[in-house]
Amino acid sequence: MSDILLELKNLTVSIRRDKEDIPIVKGVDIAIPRGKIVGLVGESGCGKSMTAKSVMGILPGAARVSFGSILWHDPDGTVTDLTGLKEKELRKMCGTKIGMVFQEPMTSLNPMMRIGDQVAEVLLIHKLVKNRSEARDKVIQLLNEVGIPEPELRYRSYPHELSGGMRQRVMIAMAVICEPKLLIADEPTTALDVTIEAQILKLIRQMCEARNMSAIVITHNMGVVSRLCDSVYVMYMGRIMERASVRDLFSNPIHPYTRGLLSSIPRIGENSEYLKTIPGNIPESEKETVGCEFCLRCSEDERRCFFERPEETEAEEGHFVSCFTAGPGNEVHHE
Amino acid sequence: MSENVLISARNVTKSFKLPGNKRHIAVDNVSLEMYKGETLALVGESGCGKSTLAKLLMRLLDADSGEIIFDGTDISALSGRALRPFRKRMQMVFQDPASSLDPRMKVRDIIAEPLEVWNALGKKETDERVLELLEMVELKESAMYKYPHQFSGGQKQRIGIARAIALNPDLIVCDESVSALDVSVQAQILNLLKRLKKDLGLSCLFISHDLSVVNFIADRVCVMQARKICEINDAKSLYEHPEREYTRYLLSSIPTIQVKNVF
Amino acid sequence: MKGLAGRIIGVIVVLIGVVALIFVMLRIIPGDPASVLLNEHVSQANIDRLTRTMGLDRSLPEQFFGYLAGVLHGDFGRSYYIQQPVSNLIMEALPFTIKLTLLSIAFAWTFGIISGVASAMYNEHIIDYLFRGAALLGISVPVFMVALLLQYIFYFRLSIFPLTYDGSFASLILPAIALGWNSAGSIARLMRSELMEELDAPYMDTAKAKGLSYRKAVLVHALRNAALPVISLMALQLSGMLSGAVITESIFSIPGLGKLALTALQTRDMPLLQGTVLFTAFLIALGNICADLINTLLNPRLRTG
Amino acid sequence: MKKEKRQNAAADILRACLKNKAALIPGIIILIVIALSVFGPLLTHYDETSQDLLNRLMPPGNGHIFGTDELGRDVFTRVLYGTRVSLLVALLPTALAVAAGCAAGVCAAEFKGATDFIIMRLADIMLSIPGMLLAMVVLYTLGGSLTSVVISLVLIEWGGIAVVVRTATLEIRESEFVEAAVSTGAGRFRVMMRHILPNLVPTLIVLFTLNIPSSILSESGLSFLGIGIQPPDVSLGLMAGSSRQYLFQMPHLALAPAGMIMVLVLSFNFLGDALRDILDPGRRTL
Repeated sequence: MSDILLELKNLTVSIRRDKEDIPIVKGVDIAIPRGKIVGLVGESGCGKSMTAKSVMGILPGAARVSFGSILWHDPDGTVTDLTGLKEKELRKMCGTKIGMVFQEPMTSLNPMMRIGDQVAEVLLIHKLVKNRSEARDKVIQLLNEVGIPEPELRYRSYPHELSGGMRQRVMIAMAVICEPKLLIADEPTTALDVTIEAQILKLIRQMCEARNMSAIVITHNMGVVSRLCDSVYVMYMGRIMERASVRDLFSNPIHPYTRGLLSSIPRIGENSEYLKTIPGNIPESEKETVGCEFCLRCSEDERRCFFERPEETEAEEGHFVSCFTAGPGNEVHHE
Repeated sequence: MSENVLISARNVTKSFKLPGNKRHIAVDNVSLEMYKGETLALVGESGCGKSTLAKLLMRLLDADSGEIIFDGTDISALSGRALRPFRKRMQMVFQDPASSLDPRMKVRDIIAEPLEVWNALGKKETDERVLELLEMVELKESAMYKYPHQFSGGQKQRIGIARAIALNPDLIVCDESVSALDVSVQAQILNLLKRLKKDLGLSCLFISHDLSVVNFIADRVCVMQARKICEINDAKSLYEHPEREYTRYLLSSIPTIQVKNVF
Repeated sequence: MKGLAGRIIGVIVVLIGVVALIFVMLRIIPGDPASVLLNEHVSQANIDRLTRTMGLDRSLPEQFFGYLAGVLHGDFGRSYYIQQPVSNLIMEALPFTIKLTLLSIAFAWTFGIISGVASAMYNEHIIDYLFRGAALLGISVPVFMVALLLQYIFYFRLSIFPLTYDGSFASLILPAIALGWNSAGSIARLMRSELMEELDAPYMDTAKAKGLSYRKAVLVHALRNAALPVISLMALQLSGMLSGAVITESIFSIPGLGKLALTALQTRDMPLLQGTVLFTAFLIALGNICADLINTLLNPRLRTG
Repeated sequence: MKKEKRQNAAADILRACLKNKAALIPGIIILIVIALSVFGPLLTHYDETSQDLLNRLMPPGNGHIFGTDELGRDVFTRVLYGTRVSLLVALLPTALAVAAGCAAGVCAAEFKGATDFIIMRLADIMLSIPGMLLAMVVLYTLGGSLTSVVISLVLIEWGGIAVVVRTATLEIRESEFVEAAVSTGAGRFRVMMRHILPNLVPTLIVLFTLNIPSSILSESGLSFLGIGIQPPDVSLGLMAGSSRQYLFQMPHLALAPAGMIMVLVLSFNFLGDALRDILDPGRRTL
């Protein structure tokens, strides 16, 4: 039994606009080990959400996986490519083996349905229960487990009657009720207040540990990654810039983008006059670049970045960086 | 001390009408003083009343009771014409850079609007002033004749800032002005605000839910909880020795990067 | 249900407004009604007598409140031309209009909803284009053209249905289709656009992530949310239908309210026209209250909020 | 400055329309129909009212493209003239109704309170009477004529427009950019002229285009029943109505004018849809 659960290989997602395919995820390789939580961080428009959605087969209308594969490793050694599955088989997979939690818990729940019914629906679709009342019992038990007080009463509530945190707990219950092996959380705490965020992060961690469940957490918040994840992938304009364990990444960030990003975050207990920033804006140009995606905003003075794309190299053990400055011959330097 | 106070609120209460004759109290009997030249941050979770309090201070909303005193004048009872001179001295930077700029106006007209409202300058001088403002917020001259939707979020927020400082106000209120932005852009805007504040001698009321951002920009911090002020103190003391249980809880909830970093 | 009471009071206020408006509009006519009604060779004494019996010698406000009081008791006055109480005439005509409208509502809802849902589900597919084209055609064709075409094809060419109304159910089918045609088009268009909007809603991603197939996700989740505005539209369309009924009833000789109003206009029968218009306004108010009620029952946010 | 800005906005919209096939094609059809009806007299050597009782009810052909009607008048010529009336009825009352509805809606949203209440109840009253029947009340009082048809159409339509404009105005007033303008000290008048009205323009254009079809349909319905426009004036609806009795012998007599109405209405509906997509600020990508 391999210890990898899900593997994205050279995944490319493009959006069709004006009869042209514009890649938004560009050949991404991600491996999710069993029982681990993997973070995928980046700023808006970097393609992190699209990566997650492509796993579930819920890419928006004009977008599609144009290249690469999404490999699911079953414990018995069989490997399935999710991109090659028929819609029906993929749907069976979703919910039972993969669960997903979305960013906006208000709109992600159907406003016209009782929350209990929405959670129970998952069981009924996949015929994991004999009848409604058995589903109901299971749901109430789980609602209790995710920390919803008075679950019998709350079963009959509509989404708008719950607070944001409670709704996100319902979403989590819905995602894990079939005991999936993988949880995909797309910005699970972005819409929540800090105190609620802390509770939800704790809950996700607990759920993963209790069920030996893996998770991909998509976020723009480095703090969330640091609290929740085991390893992390940093994404910029559709490409993975750097990947490492959380501890390695934060103690020794190597890629200029990662370093710029980390120094842009104001921190408590550290009072500098000004923040060190990444110059410029995230480019909106949809033209495929020849060189490194980050070259225009990069602080390193390397000419060849403009003409050549750096390969991923292992800068330290288990710490991979796509940057010429991080090559084996180059000294890793911090200013 | 009191001549140092720029704006203060005394026992201000504001409630909103809900359907079915109920009332929702948004700000409950709050008193607050803000000094000249300082950056005061209002922090709290959503629904704690921080935005409402800021709008009450700016008289964009009318308080149910209590007084708002701006530079020694009680402005809470003033209306219409009498209030206008004070409007000129307080300006606002909004949360959503996209919706706070009129989509059908060009950047030049957006930034020039406060100048035109006050008939401050002729057309040529207005253009010159707009250029000067664009330079201050680090935008190119070519931005003048574009529409807001042609800019990225960070650039739109720069336009909003240029509009706010156009009249050389005494006070600018930033209502969650950086929370909709990406980290790398947020840092640029924070730096810009800090620099402008220093260069122009502004006072700044900074509303945010993000305690790390507040720590970077604020001199004093006022924590609000459930429509009331929970704790108000110098930034340094508040972060190092929070007095109230709630403040401690809030601080401990921030998902900080826990590995000691090396820059 | 407090909101409903408020609504009903609002509707009553509006209905009184309707009475006042119609009352005034019908009386700013040049010349007095009595002499318009009788022809020119009648003596002044006869005109005066008629004026008195019709209550036209009283002041306008007096007449209005007298009329309003009558309306509240179900008395809409007497028809000049047919010499019967207006309320009787309306009650005789009402069943025909109700039958016609209900049948065409059934037609419009069925076709409108099915084609709207189909064209949203198969967006940009050939099915979508076909249904969208049909819907646009539906709202662009004059009612009388549909009616005449139907008569030409199904009576003259195919002899399947009778030409005009003869009391049988079969003879109501053509008029119902002619009348429902427009509504079917607008229901389909609204259904499509509402459903399209719901298809992009985040909860649809949730539904698919749960493992629901696309078709089921649309039918179970999106349709529920798209239904509310469509139901509101259906109530609004009652007004359009009663408008169309004037034409349809005239073409197919159905003795309903529309035909009654037309006769009233053609015979310059003021009390009859006034009564019919008021009564249709009342029907529409009733329809609106029903739609509100259904919306309140279906929408959990209104139910608890 | 102001003028230049407005021109540019108009040019932007026009450019977007030219690029958009869904707007361009119906636009061209409407222009052709307008040209046909304006230059109609040049295309035919018949008169719209001159009767030729020897050549009654002629089938199409023989110099009569659509044949002749029951009084021997050339149907093609009459359709061209009838289209003039339809276009007039399409544009004039709709423009008046949009103007009235816009004024009422903006006033209701701006002054709130009693003004709002009265205007909205008036609109409710209008909306709760079926259009056809409201028109019949007007026609009872004023008699059938072009003027009374125009008046009744304005009465039918303004209420619905006022409701939409009021909602749109309230939405714009709530927006942050208006709040921003108020906080810089801009007065009510300036906010109205510089922010609210310019942002209402797209709504008004769409309302205008989408109300044209209902105007045409209402007029044709009234005239069809013989209570709208009266002979000797020509109207497409009137033509269809008066040739109804020949439906089975000469279907084209009724269907030619009805078809013209359909073409017009369809084009305006298409154009309205396309304009709504182009102007919808949410999806606006100029």
